[in-house]
Formats: sequence, structure tokens, C-alpha cells
Amino acid sequence: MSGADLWSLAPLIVPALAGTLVMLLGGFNANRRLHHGLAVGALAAALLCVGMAYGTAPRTVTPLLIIDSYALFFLTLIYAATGLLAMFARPYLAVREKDTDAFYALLLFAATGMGVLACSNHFAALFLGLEILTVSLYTLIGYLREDSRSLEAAAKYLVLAALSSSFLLFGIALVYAATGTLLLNPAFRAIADLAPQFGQQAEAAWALAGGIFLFVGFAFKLALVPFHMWSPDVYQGAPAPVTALIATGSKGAVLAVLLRAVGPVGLGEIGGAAGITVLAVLTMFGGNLLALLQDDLKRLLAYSSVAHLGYVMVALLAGGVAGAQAMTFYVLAYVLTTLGAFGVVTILSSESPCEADSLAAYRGIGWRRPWLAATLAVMILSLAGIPPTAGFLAKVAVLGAAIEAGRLGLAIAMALASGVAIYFYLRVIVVMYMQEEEDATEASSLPSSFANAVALLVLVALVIAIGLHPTPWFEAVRVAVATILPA
Amino acid sequence: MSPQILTALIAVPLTGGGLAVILGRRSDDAARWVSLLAALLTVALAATLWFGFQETLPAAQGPVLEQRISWIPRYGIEFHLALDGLNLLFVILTACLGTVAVLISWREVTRAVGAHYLCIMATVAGIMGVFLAYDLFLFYFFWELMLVPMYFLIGVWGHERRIAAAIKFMIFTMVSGLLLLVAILTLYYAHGAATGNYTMDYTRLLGTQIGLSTARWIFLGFVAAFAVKLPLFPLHTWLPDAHTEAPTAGSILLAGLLLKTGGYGLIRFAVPLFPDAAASLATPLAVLGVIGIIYGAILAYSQRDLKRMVAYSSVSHMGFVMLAVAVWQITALQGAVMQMLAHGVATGAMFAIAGMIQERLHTRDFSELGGLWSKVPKLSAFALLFVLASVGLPGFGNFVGEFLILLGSFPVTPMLVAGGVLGIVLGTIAMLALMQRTFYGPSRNAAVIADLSPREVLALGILAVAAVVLGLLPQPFLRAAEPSLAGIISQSIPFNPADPEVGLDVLRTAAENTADFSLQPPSDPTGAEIAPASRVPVAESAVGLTGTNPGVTTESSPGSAHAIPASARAGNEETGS
Amino acid sequence: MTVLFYASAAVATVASLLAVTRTQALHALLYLVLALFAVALCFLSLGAPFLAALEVIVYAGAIMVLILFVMMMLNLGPESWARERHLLPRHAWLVPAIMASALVLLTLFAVLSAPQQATQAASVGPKAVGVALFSTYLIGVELASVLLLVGLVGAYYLGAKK
Amino acid sequence: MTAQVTSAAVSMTAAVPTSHVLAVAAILIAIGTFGVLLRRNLIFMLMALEVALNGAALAFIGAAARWGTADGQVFVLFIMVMAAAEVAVGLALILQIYRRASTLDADVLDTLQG
Repeated sequence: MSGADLWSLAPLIVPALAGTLVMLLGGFNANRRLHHGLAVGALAAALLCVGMAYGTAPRTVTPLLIIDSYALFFLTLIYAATGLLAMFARPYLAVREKDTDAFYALLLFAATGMGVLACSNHFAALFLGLEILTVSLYTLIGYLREDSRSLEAAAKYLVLAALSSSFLLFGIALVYAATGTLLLNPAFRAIADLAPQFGQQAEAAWALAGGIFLFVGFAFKLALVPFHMWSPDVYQGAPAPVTALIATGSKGAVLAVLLRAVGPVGLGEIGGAAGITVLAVLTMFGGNLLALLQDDLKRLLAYSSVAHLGYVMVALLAGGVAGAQAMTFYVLAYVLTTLGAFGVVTILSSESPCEADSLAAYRGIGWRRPWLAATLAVMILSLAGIPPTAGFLAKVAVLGAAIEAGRLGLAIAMALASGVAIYFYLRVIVVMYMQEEEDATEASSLPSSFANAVALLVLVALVIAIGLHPTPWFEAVRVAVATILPA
Repeated sequence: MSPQILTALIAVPLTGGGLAVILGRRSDDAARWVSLLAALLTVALAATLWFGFQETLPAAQGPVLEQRISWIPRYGIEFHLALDGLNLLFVILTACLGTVAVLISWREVTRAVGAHYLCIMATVAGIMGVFLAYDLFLFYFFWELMLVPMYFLIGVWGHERRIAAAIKFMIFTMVSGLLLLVAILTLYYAHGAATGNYTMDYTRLLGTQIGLSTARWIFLGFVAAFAVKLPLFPLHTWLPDAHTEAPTAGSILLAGLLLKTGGYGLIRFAVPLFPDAAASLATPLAVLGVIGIIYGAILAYSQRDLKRMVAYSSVSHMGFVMLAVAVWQITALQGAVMQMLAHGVATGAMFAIAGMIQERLHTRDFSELGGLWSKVPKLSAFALLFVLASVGLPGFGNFVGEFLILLGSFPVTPMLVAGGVLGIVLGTIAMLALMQRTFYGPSRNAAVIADLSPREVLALGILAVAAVVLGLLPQPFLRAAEPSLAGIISQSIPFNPADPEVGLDVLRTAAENTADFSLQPPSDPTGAEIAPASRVPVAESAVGLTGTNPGVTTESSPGSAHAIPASARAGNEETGS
Repeated sequence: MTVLFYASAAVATVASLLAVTRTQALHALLYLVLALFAVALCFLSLGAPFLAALEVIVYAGAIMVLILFVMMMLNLGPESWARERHLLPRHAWLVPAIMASALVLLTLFAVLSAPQQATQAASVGPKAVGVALFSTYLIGVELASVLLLVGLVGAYYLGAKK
Repeated sequence: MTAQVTSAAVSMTAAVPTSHVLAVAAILIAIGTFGVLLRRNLIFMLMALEVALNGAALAFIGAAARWGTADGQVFVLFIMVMAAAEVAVGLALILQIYRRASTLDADVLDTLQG
């Protein structure tokens, strides 16, 4: 490993080192402002390093990691999301927990884990990145030690995530036994080559079974139906900023590595495309139908994100360059939007020690807190895929990719599923704007923290800007995808 | 004329709405005035277009003013607005009804005034975009965009059961809209795969070669969205709720404009893009249209709520538009345009009156109304005027519209026309019953109420003048729309003569059977004016025409130019095979 | 050595099954340790002596002792056994058993469906593993250390009395 | 000399079909899954997880034996690291939960609406 390698690894090293530093500082300095500042600063520095790494990309650093513009695209998204979350978390934690050093340290470690996922080129990096992220999340989910809901969510997540990890590992082992390689792309290509010989060759059967176990492992992490059971409980129990991390960065990172692994081969080629199609349809409808029953905003968003992952699977099933671009663009839009929605939940929750998650807590905020409510409304519209928002264009891109690939049935299923979803998204807006006489008090209409107000404003601006002028974003996505899937 | 004026038509109301919400934080009146100003500016822009293109319009089949800016080049999407005679009429209607909506809600709305005006103006801007868009993606963009402020209008400022109505409205329109989106994308990729040119441009997508069965599915995707808006008979159930629960301004925009986007979409997009599919599905659509006419009228009669009654009468009136589109005849289509304009004015006014009554008596139930004539004579006189307009009394635009539709459809499908006439009769009964229950008879309400204020007189006056002008001087409007419609019809002759046109065969047989039914030029003054104008497309397709059925041509008088496109289509088919 | 594999595999299976079904925590733990030893023997018979040693030292030695400590701290006495028994009525076994047997049957079908040939495994000693660790997997080792650090921070924070 | 080493190594290893190793691994994973689904006590769930992870590790060793490379063994090392981190956090969580609720019974803990 050379100095140049270290330079291109800087985007991963910076958050890991900063995490260690925060942890060490926490031992003899309880200044929360310092921890918070370090975390946000480190993520900003990591973003800077990402910018510099574009100069040396693409670069393979040992067989494990590859720093190319695809990885850098996702690193930007992940670090930006984590940085914003760290900002939202400060006032939230201030009313709940005295010790914040571990929180920021783990947040930085989680960012490292997600970064490794985005760069990984090898099953070992995939596994270690995923586990760094997951083990950080165990503690982050249970961070509110006095709140039994938080602890319970952590326990639930721990058990199911570890179980899914062992499935994932077994899948990797089977694939390795069949193909003899642990590199992502060659392994998946070998699975695709072996799959048609099922029944004649032992390796083909191992490869197929391995592919299924791998997919089940991924399906757990992404919360696809029927492996989604953990998601609503964990979303509800976890502290709001951590929920946002699970919903955005962690899913984005797992999707990044999934696309890198299967994109060039095509999910349909690996075998079991029919099964995955069924899973995608179940996920879209299951998520949306279950969301109809929720009275808790965090659970509602959890089910909605289940459904959104179903849409992402549609893009993945569509395959090809168009599918990969659509999926990447969808992830971009989804992450920004979900971040904004949870940002509002976090800010509202930071005004008192009790979590603002039941829908009743949002009654009439459209008139009491016009700016926050408008932000949430924009995000909800974007999740529902209504113009002029990023979510709308993302939906068009995915539908387009599916239709272009000749999967019209899947496209229609997605359209109908998002039609179902309109109902519960509208419910949120109904609660915010239509259920209570407005209250003339406009005293505290802005979020208490200036930084958070700016962060939300940036997110709203981005969501609408992407919806109105997507060309530069499409271009960024095109460049990123071109490195893993040359047109 | 500068093409930026088209963008301005969208931007001005939107800016006005934005300013309203900002100024509205200080004072409600400021919000009202700035919206009114923006609305009037929009009217001025529309008027400029109208007078500026008086000379060019009758000669131009295509757009007279276009603006194109590259928007999302990756998908071949442009910000492409274009103006022709057809959408110019709807632009003017939108501008006028937008102004009326602003005036009407002046005193009615006291809560979150700025936001209310933002919603009105944003809806107006979205509808403008729908009418002007020449890019399918842009069209869909505005199509969805106009729903959001309308949803807020119904849900926030509506009446008792507003939330359920708003959600129902949104779900119906959104789900059908998603099917439209899938249909647009399918068309886009089919066209791209066939030609290598991936574009959302309307003019380039015209004439895309698609197999009939695929085309039918895509066509149905378009029809789903437009039929929900129109609304077509089984898809109308959102309409009575939404219209009833919406605040007055919302009802006016819904009935006056939103329904028209459905009819406009059918004429502009659905049929011309898929002529074969449209031809093969014409019969069921026409039948559904006529069922809507009769069903709407019957249900209107049995309502106890003033607004619901007007809402059902809308279902009835818009059934005529569906009939005209299914027949696809220049005369019928001109009638459809007339019908939509006139219905927008008259029904908008009826909802305004219902809103005024509600504001004064806090009820819309017939059992608590009655005898209003003696209390509020001005209001009642206006009501009478608009009721007469709605029932299609000669002298009003609705008469011209319904008459032309029936005239155009009769040679094609006399049975359905008979059904339509029955619907008119039933509708008349319903509307007269409305008049009777509300304004005549004994008063059931002791409340002392004020008659119209000058502002209300102004609002209703605008609409009254419009209704009368449409009825007495329809020629300029017909002449404006005529070349565009002729252009659209000439583009939508089926391209693939090999495909059997199952449905249309039925209709055409009917047309040939009645071809010797010689129609006299209508006695109505308007008829004489239509005839010469509508000869333009006749000359173009004369070759195919004489080749097929000389009997039809020689026997049809100049007034029955409607017979031409159907036989022209037949001629085309024959030369092709 | 072949016999060793099959024998230890059988022991591992039975011990694992007992470990997940015992109601007394300590018994379960002892069966688990037995299973781990058996798995370590499997490792050994498959030519992985280094990992076999690590399995005994790290897993059976460190991790299991950790669990044992926590059990002692929680003081899981006879009443906890009774509660466990109460929590495991016969009918509660049904669904997990069906799901697990479906899982195992499907996998066995896939894994054993094709003709078998015995492969003479080559032993890979500690040196080769060490070389791989510090060449190809250098970054992996660093990441593993981050992972341990994360575990440390998490355990410290969550375990702290407050 | 290499030949000598190999022959010595051969005598130390079993001639087992890789399929059989994978099958045993699958059985262990299934037992672990069964335990996780069956048990309601967090400590037992944690132990069942260890069984499942061991199954995965065994599969890796079997695969490594087939290809005769170190990669599989390195992977197992990583699995052990992960298991250690997992158990450490899990046990800390268990202690904390026990401190709050005096029970580790997942049914009693079920306060999140399901």
C-alpha cells in the first residue's frame, strides 16, 4: 500500500479517526458542543477528501476497496446525510441524554461503515462495512438508555440483524465454495454463468442457493416484504435522528453495494428473477397497505420506506444502464426527501423530552408552525411522487426504466401501489392542515436552532431544485453509473 | 408577438399567489388585492393574445405562437408551450374564471386568506399549463401540479365533509394520473424504439406506429385520466362530493376549468395520438357518454342539496363532450368546445350563486330554501339567467354547443343522439325544479338577508355577459377553434389501414344509412357562419372523398361538413388497401 | 480424519440443538461450548488448524465466558428455569420448527442435489493465513479493528450504570 | 520439500465432500434460526445466534478447504471479530434492559405497537 493509496482512502480514514478522537476526548471532556462540532467538522472534512479523491479515481486499493466516481457519488450522499443528521441530533439529544460522546463517535463509525460499503469490491469489505454499520446502529438505536422503547428496539434489531448477517455469510460461503472468488463482480458473474447448469453440476446448485441466501440477507437489511418485520418497531423505538440514519444512509449504502455487485450482471441473469419480481410487488403493496393502518408518523414512514425500497427493486429488475441510473437517481431523491421528513420529526421532538411521533402531535401544525409544516408537506409530496419534487422525477425515471426494459406489468403495479400510497401521505397533510382551527400564535414558527433551520431549508431547496431542474443531477448519476456499467 | 407571453400566463398567477401569501401575513386585504391584480393581468394577457391573433388564427392549423426551452435533455423533454385556436379559448376561459374565483371568495374566506389565494392562483397557473403544454411530460407535470392546490382548497376551506371529499378527489385523479404517466412513458419508449428519436414532443409523437392492441392499452391509460376529470359515467363519483364540499372558489375552478382539462385532453391528446385505438373504442365511449347525460340529469333531479344538484347536472353536460369526441366530427367537436366554454361559464356562475346563498343562509338544503325571489331579487334574476343558460335556451352558449354536438353526431349515431335529447329534456326538468325549489314558492327561512353587493354583481356580471356573448356571437369562437380542430382531425385519420376498425365500422354503417338524410343549414344564425369555415378540411380531403362515396358528398349540403371526416377516413382506408 | 469430521459434526449438531432448547441457561451454555469444541474439531479435520485454535480460544474461551459472567450477574436461578419452561410450551415449537426444517430441507436439497465427490482438502496453516491477513486483507484487518472499537464503545456506553 | 509438506498436510485432513460440510453448516444455521424464532429470552436468542454464526463459519472453512486458499479462514476470523463485537454489545444491552425491566422476556418487552 502506497502513500497515494492512503490519500485516496482519506474519505474513509477521516471519519474513522475522528470517531476515535471523539471517543478518547469523551473520557476527560464532557463538552457536548465540542463532540458535536468535531463530528460535523469531520464529516465536512471527509466530504472535502471525497472532492479531492475525484482526482485519483478510479483507484483499487488492495482487492477489497475501489475508489471510483460511483463510490465517491455515494460517499458524498452518505456523508452529507450523516452530517445533516448530526446537526439535527444536537438539540434532540440536549433534552434527553447527558453523554453525547459515544453518540457522535458511533455516528462517525457508522459513516465509516457506510463508506466502506460504498467502496467495497470484495465480500470481506462488504461484510466488515456492513457490520461496522450494524454494530454502531445497535448502540445508536438503544442510545436513550432510560427509554425502554429505545432499548427494546435495539434488542429487536440486534437479533434480527445478526440472524440476517449469518444468512448473508452463509450465502457468501456457498458462492465462494462454488466459484472460488470473493470479488463481488466476478462472483456474481460466475453465479450467472453457473445458474443455467442447475441440476447437472454441484457448483450450480451451491451458487444458486448462495445467491438466494445473499438476497435474503440483503432483503433483511433493506426491509423488503416479508423480511420487513423489524423495520416499523425499530423506526418507532429508535431516537429520531437514528431512525433517519437507518432510513437513509444505511439503506443507501446497502443499495450502493448491491447495485455494484449485481448491476453489471443484471439481476434477471442471476436466476430467480421471477421470485424477486414477486418480492418487489409484495414489497410495494405490502408497505403501502400496512402504512394505511398507522397512527404513528415514524411507523408510517417506516412502512412507506418499505414500499420505496420496492420501487428501487423495480429499477434493479429493469436492469441495464437505464435501470442502474434510475435506481441511483431514486436513491438520491429518496435519501434527501426522507432526511427532510425525519429532520422535521427530530426538530419537533427536540422541543420536549417526549418523541413527536404520533400523528396527533401534528394536528394543526400547518398553522402553528408554518415553516416546519411546509417542509414536511414538501417532503411528503416528494415521497408521494407529486411534482414539482425530486420524488416525482425519480418515480418517472424508475417507471421509464421498467417500461424500456419491457416490464410493463411491473410498471403498472408500481403505479397502482403508489396510488394506494397517496391515501396515507394525504392523511399526514390532512392532519397538519385540515383538522384544527388555526392558532394565531406564530411566535415560535422557526426551528429553535439556526443551523437546523438552514439545513432544512437546504433540503427543501434541493428537493424542489431536483424536481424542476434535474439535468445536472442526472448527469452526476450518469457519470457515477458509467464507472460500474459502461454504456 | 413575443412567445414569452405564454410563460407569463403561467408565471403571473403563480407570482400573484406567492405575493398574496407573503403580503397576507400583514393584511388580508393586501392578499386579496394582489391576487385580483394578478388575475386581471392574466386576463389582459389573454385578451392581448385574442386580439393579436384575430387575423392569423383562422388561417393556421398549427400553433400560432410557440415557446421551446430545453428542459430535461436526457429524456428529450422540453418546456414547450404553444398556442393555437383551440387552447386560446380555454386560456381566456381560465383567465376569466380565475378572476371570478378571486372576486367570489373576497368575503367568504376569512381564514388563512393569503394561503387561500395562493391555492386559487396556483390552480389557475397549473390549468394554464395544462392547456398550453405541447410536451407530454410538461403536460403531465402541470396535470398533477394543479391537483395539489385544489386539494388544499377543498380540504382546508371546504364545508363539513371536506376532508373525505378532498381525499376522494385526490385519489381518483392521482391514480388515474399514474395510469396516464405509464401510458405516456410507454408511448415515449415505443416511439423512441421505432424511430430512434426519444422525445416527449407532442407534434413528433403524433403518428407513432403502434400495433392496435398495444395502442388500445395506452389509449385507455390516457382515457382513464381524462375520463375521471371529464367525468365519464362510472368514474364520476368523486365529483359530487368534491364540488359540494369545496369552497365557492374551489367549486368554480373545479366545474369551470378542471373538468375542461379532461375534454381538452381527449381532443388534443388521446384521440390524435391513437386514432386507430380511438376508432375501435368509439362506440363504448359514446354509449358511456350518453348514459352519463341521462344518468346525470336523473340524479340531479333527485338531489336535496343545491350544490350537489348543479354537480350532477355537470356530469350530464359533460357527457355531451364525450359523445362529440367519440363521434370525432368537426361539427360535433366545435360543439364540444362551445359546450365546454359555455358550461364553464354557466356552471361556474351557478356554483357562485350557490355559494352566495350558503354564505347568507348557511344552508344549501332545498328543504330550508325557497321563496328567495322576493328577498334577493338581483341574486334571483342572475340565477334565472344562468339556469336558462344551463338548460340550453337559444341565445346562450350551451344551446350552440349542444345543438352542434347533436347535429354532428346525428348522421353517425341517431340512436345515441336521441338519448342525448332525452337527457336534455330531463336536465331541463331538473334545473327548473332547482329554480322552483330555491327561488319561488313559500319562504322557509325567516332570516333577513342582503342582496348582491357591487363586487358580487361584478363577478356575476362578467359571467352573464360571457354566457350571452357565447350564445349570440359564437362565430369568433367557432372560427378560432375551427382550423385547429380541422388540423387535429386531419392528423388523426387512422394510419394503419390494415387494422380493422371494429367499433367505427358500426358507426360508419350508421352514417351511411342516414347519409341521404339531407340536413338543411340550421336556422340558427350561427349555422350559416359555421358552414363556410368548416369547408377548409373538406377541400383537402376531397380526393379520397369522391373516390368512395359520391352519394354522400353530392347530397350533403355545405352545412353538413360533419359527414366528411368519417368518409374521408373510409377513403383513406380504401386507397391504402 | 474423515471419521473425525463426521463424528464431530454429529456432536456439533446434537449439542447445538440442545443448546437452543434447554431451559436452564447454564446447561444451554455448556452445550453451546461443547458444540463450539466440536466445530473446532471440524475446522481441524478440514485443514484449518489455526482457526480451530482460535475457535477454542476466542469463542469457547472468551465469548462464552462473557456470557457466563452476564448470566451470573443476572442471577438466573431456578425461578428463571421455570419461567423458561413456561415460555416454551409444546405448541410454541411448531412454527419455528416448520420454518427451520423447511429452510434446512431446501438447502440440503440444493447442496446435495448433484453427484458428490470427496475432495482431499489441503491444509492451510497459520503462516499462510497470516500472510493473507497482512497483504490482501490488510484493510480488512484495519476494518476489523474498527469493528471491535465500535463494539467496545457500544458495550461501554450501554453497559454503564446510570 | 514442498511435496513433503503437502503429503504431511494431506495426512492431517479429511477426505470429505464439500457438499457434506455445507450440509452440516446448513443444519447448524437452521438450528440457530430455530432457536432465535423459538426463544423469548434475549440471552438464549444470543446463544442461538452464535450457533447460526458458527454454521456460517463452518461453511467458509469447507469452501476454503475446497480451494486450498487462506481467504476462507481469514473470513472466519472476521466472523469471530464480528461475533465478539455483537456479543459485547448484546450483553451490555441485556444488562441495561434487565436493570430497567427486571426481565429479558421479549413478550413482556413488547411495548412497541406491532
